[in-house]
Amino acid sequence: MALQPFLALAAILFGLGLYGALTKRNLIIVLISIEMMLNAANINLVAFAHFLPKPNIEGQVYALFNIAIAAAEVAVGLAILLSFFRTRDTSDVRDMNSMKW
Amino acid sequence: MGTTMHLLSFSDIWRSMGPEVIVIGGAFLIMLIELLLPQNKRHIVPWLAVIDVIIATFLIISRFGGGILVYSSADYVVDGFSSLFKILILLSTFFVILLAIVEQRKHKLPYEYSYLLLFASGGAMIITSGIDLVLLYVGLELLSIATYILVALNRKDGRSAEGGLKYLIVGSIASATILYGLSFLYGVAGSTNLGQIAVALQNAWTSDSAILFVSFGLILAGIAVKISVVPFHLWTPDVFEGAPTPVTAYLAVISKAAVLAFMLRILIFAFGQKYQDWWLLIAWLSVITMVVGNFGALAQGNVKRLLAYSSIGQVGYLIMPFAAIGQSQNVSNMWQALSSMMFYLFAYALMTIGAFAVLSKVAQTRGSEQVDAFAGLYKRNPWLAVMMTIFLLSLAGLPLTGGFFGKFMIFLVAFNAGQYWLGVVLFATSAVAFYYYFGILKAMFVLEPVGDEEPIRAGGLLQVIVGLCALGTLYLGLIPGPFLTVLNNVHWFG
Amino acid sequence: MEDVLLLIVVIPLIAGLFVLAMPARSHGVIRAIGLIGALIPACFALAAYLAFDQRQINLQFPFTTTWMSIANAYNSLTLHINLGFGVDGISMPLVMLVGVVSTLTMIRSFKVTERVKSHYFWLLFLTMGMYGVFAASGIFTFFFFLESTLVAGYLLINIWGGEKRHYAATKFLIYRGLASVVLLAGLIGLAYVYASTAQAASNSVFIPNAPNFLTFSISQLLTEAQLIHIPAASQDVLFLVFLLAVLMEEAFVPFHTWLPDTHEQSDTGTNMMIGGALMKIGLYVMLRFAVSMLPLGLAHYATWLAVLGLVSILYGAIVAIASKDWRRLIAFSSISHMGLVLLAIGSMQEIGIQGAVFMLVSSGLLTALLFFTVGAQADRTGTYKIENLGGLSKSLPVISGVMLVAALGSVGLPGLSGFISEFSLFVGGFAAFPTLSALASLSMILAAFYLLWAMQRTTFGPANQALPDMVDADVIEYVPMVILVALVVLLGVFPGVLGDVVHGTAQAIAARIGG
Amino acid sequence: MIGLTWLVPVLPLVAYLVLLFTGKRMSEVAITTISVLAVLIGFVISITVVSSVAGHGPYAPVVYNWLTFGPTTITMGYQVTNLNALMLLVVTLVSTLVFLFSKSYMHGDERFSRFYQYLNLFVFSMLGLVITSNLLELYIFWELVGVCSYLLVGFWYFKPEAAVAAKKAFIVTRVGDVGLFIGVILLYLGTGSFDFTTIFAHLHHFSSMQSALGAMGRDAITHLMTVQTWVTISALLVFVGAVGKSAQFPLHVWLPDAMEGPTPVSALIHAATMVAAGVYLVARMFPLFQASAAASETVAIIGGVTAIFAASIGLTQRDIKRVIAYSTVSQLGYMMLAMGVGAYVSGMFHLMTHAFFKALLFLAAGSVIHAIDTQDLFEMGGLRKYMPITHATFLAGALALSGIPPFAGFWSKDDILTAAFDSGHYVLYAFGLIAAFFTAVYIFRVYFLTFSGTYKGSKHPHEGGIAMTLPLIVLGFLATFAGFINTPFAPLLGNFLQPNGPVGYDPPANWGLMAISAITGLLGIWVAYSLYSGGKRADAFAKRMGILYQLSFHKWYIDELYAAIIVLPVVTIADGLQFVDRYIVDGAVRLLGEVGYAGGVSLKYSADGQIQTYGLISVFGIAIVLIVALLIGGVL
Amino acid sequence: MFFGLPITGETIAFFLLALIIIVSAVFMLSLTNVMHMAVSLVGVFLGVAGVFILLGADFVGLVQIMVYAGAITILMVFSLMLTHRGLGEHAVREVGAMRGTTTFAGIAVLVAIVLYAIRNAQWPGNTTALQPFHQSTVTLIANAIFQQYTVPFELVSAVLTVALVGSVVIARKEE
Repeated sequence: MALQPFLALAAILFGLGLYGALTKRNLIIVLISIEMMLNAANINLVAFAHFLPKPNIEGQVYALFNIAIAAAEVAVGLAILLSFFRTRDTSDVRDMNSMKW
Repeated sequence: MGTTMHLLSFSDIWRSMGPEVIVIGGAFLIMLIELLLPQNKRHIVPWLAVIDVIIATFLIISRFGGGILVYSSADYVVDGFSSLFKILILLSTFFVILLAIVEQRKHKLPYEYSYLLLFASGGAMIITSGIDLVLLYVGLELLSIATYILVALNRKDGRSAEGGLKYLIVGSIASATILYGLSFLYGVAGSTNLGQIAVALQNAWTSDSAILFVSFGLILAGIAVKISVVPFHLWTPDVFEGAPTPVTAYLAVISKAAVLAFMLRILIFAFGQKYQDWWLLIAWLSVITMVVGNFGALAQGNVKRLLAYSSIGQVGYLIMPFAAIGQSQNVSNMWQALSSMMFYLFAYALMTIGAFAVLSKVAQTRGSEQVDAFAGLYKRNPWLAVMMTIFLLSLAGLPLTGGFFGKFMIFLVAFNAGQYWLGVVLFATSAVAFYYYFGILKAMFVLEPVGDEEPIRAGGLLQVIVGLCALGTLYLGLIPGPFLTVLNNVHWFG
Repeated sequence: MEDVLLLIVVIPLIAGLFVLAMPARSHGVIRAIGLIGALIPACFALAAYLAFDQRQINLQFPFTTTWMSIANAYNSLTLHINLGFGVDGISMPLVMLVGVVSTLTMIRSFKVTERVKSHYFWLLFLTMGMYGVFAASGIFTFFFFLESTLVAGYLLINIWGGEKRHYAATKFLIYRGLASVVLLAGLIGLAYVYASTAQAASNSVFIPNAPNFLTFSISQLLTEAQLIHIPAASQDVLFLVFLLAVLMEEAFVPFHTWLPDTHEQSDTGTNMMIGGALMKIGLYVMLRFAVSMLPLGLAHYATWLAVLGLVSILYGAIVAIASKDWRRLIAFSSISHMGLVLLAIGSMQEIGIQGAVFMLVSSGLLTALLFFTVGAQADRTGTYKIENLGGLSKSLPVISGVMLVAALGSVGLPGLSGFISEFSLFVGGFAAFPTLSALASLSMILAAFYLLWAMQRTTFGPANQALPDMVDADVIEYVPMVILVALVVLLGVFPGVLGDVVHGTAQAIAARIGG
Repeated sequence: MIGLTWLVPVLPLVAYLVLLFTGKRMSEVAITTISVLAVLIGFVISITVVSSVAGHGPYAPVVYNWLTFGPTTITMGYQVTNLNALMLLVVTLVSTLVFLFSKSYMHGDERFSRFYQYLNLFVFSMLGLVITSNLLELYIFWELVGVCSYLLVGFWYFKPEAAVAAKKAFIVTRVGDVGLFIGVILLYLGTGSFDFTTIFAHLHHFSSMQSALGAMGRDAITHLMTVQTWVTISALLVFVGAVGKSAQFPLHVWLPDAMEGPTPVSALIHAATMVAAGVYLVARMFPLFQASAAASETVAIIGGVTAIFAASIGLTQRDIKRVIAYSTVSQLGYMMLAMGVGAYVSGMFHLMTHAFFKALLFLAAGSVIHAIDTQDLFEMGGLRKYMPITHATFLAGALALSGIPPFAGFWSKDDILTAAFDSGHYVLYAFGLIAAFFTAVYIFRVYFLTFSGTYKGSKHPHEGGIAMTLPLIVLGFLATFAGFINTPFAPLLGNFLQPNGPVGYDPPANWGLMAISAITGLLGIWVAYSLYSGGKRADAFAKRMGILYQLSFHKWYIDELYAAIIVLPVVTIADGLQFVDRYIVDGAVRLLGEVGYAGGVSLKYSADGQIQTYGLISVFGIAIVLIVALLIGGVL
Repeated sequence: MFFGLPITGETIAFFLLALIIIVSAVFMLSLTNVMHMAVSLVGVFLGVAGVFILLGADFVGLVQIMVYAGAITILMVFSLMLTHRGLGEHAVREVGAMRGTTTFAGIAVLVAIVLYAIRNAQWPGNTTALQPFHQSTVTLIANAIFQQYTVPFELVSAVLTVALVGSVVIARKEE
């Protein structure tokens, strides 16, 4: 098994996540898509941890930290979303347009 | 690594990250106090935060100039620049909390902002000293997450939540991008320690240059989003408009300062080997940022959005030294570039916070953030008008102010690096900026007040904030000597 | 005597702060402080003028103190920035001019009744700025004062101006702002190029004050300009930069459109300050930096300078004919006159340079006088439109008479200061560009045409029935008129009082540019 | 007394200053006394100066340093030469008389003192012009007299015609002045000096001018120039100045209009002194013109053409002052003709006699106008019996002008004609002769229309007071007898003006030519008599002349021509350029501003509030950054 | 050989997991029914966990399953339900084709560049061992966290606290 397939997978996942974040209309799905991007980065880190000439655990630890932070981020995101939903009664990205120009 | 690992002693922790401990630990403590205090006593909470900031600041200042301390086991370094960044961060936090106290008297922000600000600043301080990817990233996220919340903190204003959400989405994507870029860095170097990465990269450039360039690009792009470099800037005005004014000031100053420190560490330290190749890329980013920022502000009627665009323009100035470093002939140029950026950052912090402080007062009494709200301010409150004039002139880069001298130094950097055109663009765009800064000036001095002519009564605290900021702005413009001496003597690890 | 320049610059500022401390309603006190704040520096300036050593060509009355030091500014050398003042034969007359114009403006502004406090503050601030610009002996000091004039000018136009004052003020701001930016680029570029040349040459040439090769001191740069020659290519580029800045700053065609608008919208005091002193900065920059320090650049672009000058001369003169507003007419007239200076500078002759200073001073005085009288009549008639006036000699004999003196002075009548200025400039011009100068001399006819035609329609002829009853000049108005007329006549009859001061420096510059 | 020469111009200046500060409160008598005394003392000094000079020859200049001017120093000062002394005498004499005359003429005018101020200032300037020692100083006074002329022509500024005429006088002479201005500069550049003596000395050593010419090498024109052409050009430019001031064709148009000024002004400035300054200038610069045959020839031709051209217009004008004004132009043409053909003494001689008889004619006309308040010839008539003194003196002046022996004009004019003929300028001689004929016709036309026949006006005419008649009498005397100072039998003036041997061309007496010119004058008088003394014949004659009459009456349409080819285009161009300035130059500026602002607006609206749009743009940004990064790295 | 890789158990496992991840991700992005989205989301997260385990990071994989596939997914679904009237209905209006294509193109360029760079890099040779570490990853991770990464670890607690407090402050109802 080689490193590249994992990196390629991560790249594709990153792209998909980005695509979701930029096209999905539901704010929650947008947040999930961002999580996918983070997952892609984690795949990278873990894969590197595995395939480095001197395998080291740092990548895995890094990934763990990321998971924790991502969870926090999601929590905050959902909280703000709820607050937003409460005032606007919508969770459509496109309705976040009261401030422009 | 791993074999020579040893635990940090508490004294090491105190010596290396004492201020951070005070700030973050203080935040925890204040959080607890806030929970325990009865509702009617909670107004002292922000003052506790202020005290905390002051203590931390004094600690840094007392240790200032102590040379470079490197804690390899903690991947932590205390050098002159990180200390200056921390002073800047704490100073700005100090003003922002005070401004929030003023603002709160009208808006009833939840008191949680005080320790959220401390957490954010703690994260920012970590960024300035960390030399480990994990540490840097966690610090960055602490800062980011805290600011997402802060932006959305004003629950009575729907725009606040919207701004918070926008900031969160953009910020998370940027974080993910940075992280993705960092992961490649780790993959190539095999370590998360910047020092080791720098060493490893020296050999890796020949074999893995493509992936390193990609990594560099991704990190740069992510950073660019966070400090709103064009074309990654579009979120800025919206979020600035939505956020409570103190938080806007915080975003404009501290977030950007911390991310600039991040940029300094990662891009110059880790990628330093090839940095000379990048300067043109950064130069162009700087140029379009200056141009777009300043032209974008031309047509703005909302002062907050105007200041947002203006801050975009200022970022263009701030990253210009990065470009100039790439062309530096010798190491002295790099010192010059760093000190000029540092100088401008201080000036920028003071004038921006000051301007937002005045704006918050004006917007409060007038119920509008439009330029028209400033009409006749000189008649309604000459003090505020004069102070605002100082900030605006400084932002516009007129002499006697820190803004001018900072730009001037950046200008010298560009010239010294032989990049005259960069310097010319810098001042040419600031000449364009005259139009909108002087538009506010005109409103204040020339136009008659619209509606009521009642004098605006600024509270003592606001006057203190504004006065101190103005004093600092003038000090940096009139007597920059002492601060320049400090800058000349600081050293940077890397 | 060493600190006299510092005092000259600082006193208006102090007076301005005093004004700010006064209650807004005590107009009398404010006016008195304003007048004193302008008069004392003017007296100092006069003292300096009288004490000026004509044989010495270095900057005199030097005052220098290190303001700040920037490490590693040039390679690893430290740049010392000074707060410095000093004058030579070019700047001394201009400092004196600022003294005269500012004092008289203060008197004229007794007429201002709206927002008196701010008005005096900004006038004093502008006065400080203009003193500083002309007296500065350091690039940084110079630039700092230059920008301060920008703010003061902007607000003076914007608050006390006419109907379209916002537009005019913005135009003023953007044009002069851009000009100062370009200028700054030129100034710093100059310093850097001199630094690198000085460093390269320091092995073979003794350079005083080495090894601080990067210097912002004007006197040091002037010294170096005599010792070393920066490469011709750099000179050309820098000269172009300065030229661009000067074209905008001094409102040369085609960058001139802000000046008529500015003058048309400003009130009389502001016009006196702008037309009388502020509008001399651009050409002062030209003489001080571009000409003195970039001789090869000047030589390379001399013909262009002359052509640009000619264009401004003729364009300004012709458009002035069609001007319907007195203030626009004066603005175009001054564009035309300044074009002549450019032409003469292009000639690279000593006489041309001497004439340039003469013209700056003379045109300052005459423009101030013209604006004053035009303003005085407009105070009474309520209009600046030439077509609405007529026969003012009947009701306003004194003002009309002085107006005529000013107009004739602008036309270049001998016995008034304009003549010797024009004459020197033309001698310089003809020495190098006979054809262009011959074309330029058409402006003498055109100037007579537009000014006297305007006079004919304003003060001559039957009185316009629509005009209100008017009272001639009052005591306060006599003072500026008498002083300005006296000075104009003095310079016209005894040009030596100015020429002796200018001569040595002009000679030194001419020696540098090989004229 | 020669040491006091400087007082001559200074006294009127003092008088001017005194009147300037105290004139408003003074009585008319006091004002007149001061003024007349100022010039009268000057006159007395002048007499002594003339006598000194006659014995001593020219004195060295007395100069003071005025201004360090490049490598040289400009000096100011005065110099007494024979020519200057003569001019001093003429100017002070005429001034004294005109000052005296003005007392009555301007009596009651509310700006009486202002009038005398201006006059004094003028006399100062004129005398300064006369005795100056260098060319620049001459130019300075040259302009000053122009300004005084402007002020005095526009003295009655509330009359629109006066206002226009004053401006026109200034601007038209300004055209000439600019020529002189450039001429002065060219001479300075060539010789390095403004002093007459130095300049003239250099004209004989071209080498220094050659090097100056070399220094001007940057201009294409100078490549084509030799020193000779330079001298010629300088001389021509100086002459252009003279053309403007002396109202020579084609710059003559201002002088007739200048008659809008008070009549004493016309007499002093626009007949006797200032307009003669052009001639004086040519005389003063005579060596320069001698150095260039082409320039001299031009002077002669212009002079000759002007003489006949102006005379032809004078034939038909209805305004008494205008007729005399055209006569002045014509006579100045004679003087120029003299200078052009080299007849230095003749020109100056005619200048002097002309000053007397033309001042006389103007003052007499002024006396008439003062008496009957009209200037229209056809409203006068029969004044002989009301105003005997005026009539007699006018007749003397008219005879002098017509060149009837032995009146002053005969001798001087005949000298000129002789010189023209002798020097081979036959065409110009013919011009001069025809002009002489015209002269006699128009002046006697005036004479007959004014003094003969019956009075047509309503106001009762009478002589003015002694202040008016005394000057007339003195001038009448001079007009009659002044010619005898330079008759072929006793060329006193010629000797006086040429103490160091002959200057220019002094023709021998030619009895035949004298007879011809005398006969021509008489013929002219006869024609005038037959046409105008008896009523209707003039009209019939005018009809018969048809187009010629129209041309003459409309002054050959020169004013209209100028209006059409100079004034109108200039004003049109100015309007056009004003439009260009406002809408194209400034329009471009505003457009640029608008474009910038529009850029701001478009940037403003690019932030559409949609976070995903921002993200998309950022994605492209990232892609670009990556591509650039890879390109920089040389990977792509 | 499969894409230049020797066909081994690992390879097969990898491609299966990759297939699951990508297909789930695509489904999640293209489906409109919220419940289906949730299911595919779990697919993605589980797939990623599988990859982690395949890479010898069993602990990380476990955490991934618990945090992502468990906690976060549930949080998401709850939020979806909170912000929607019913579960079955169509979530929201979807993006326009134009915007979708542009976005896709931009991202495609991005990903293509990254893939190109990945392909061109000289990565270290194959590691045959499934588990390259000689100790349990948990031990290693624990050591790392408590020695090398103490500071970040402490900081994460701050991050979580901030998130907790912040979420509460923002999401609680107005008092």
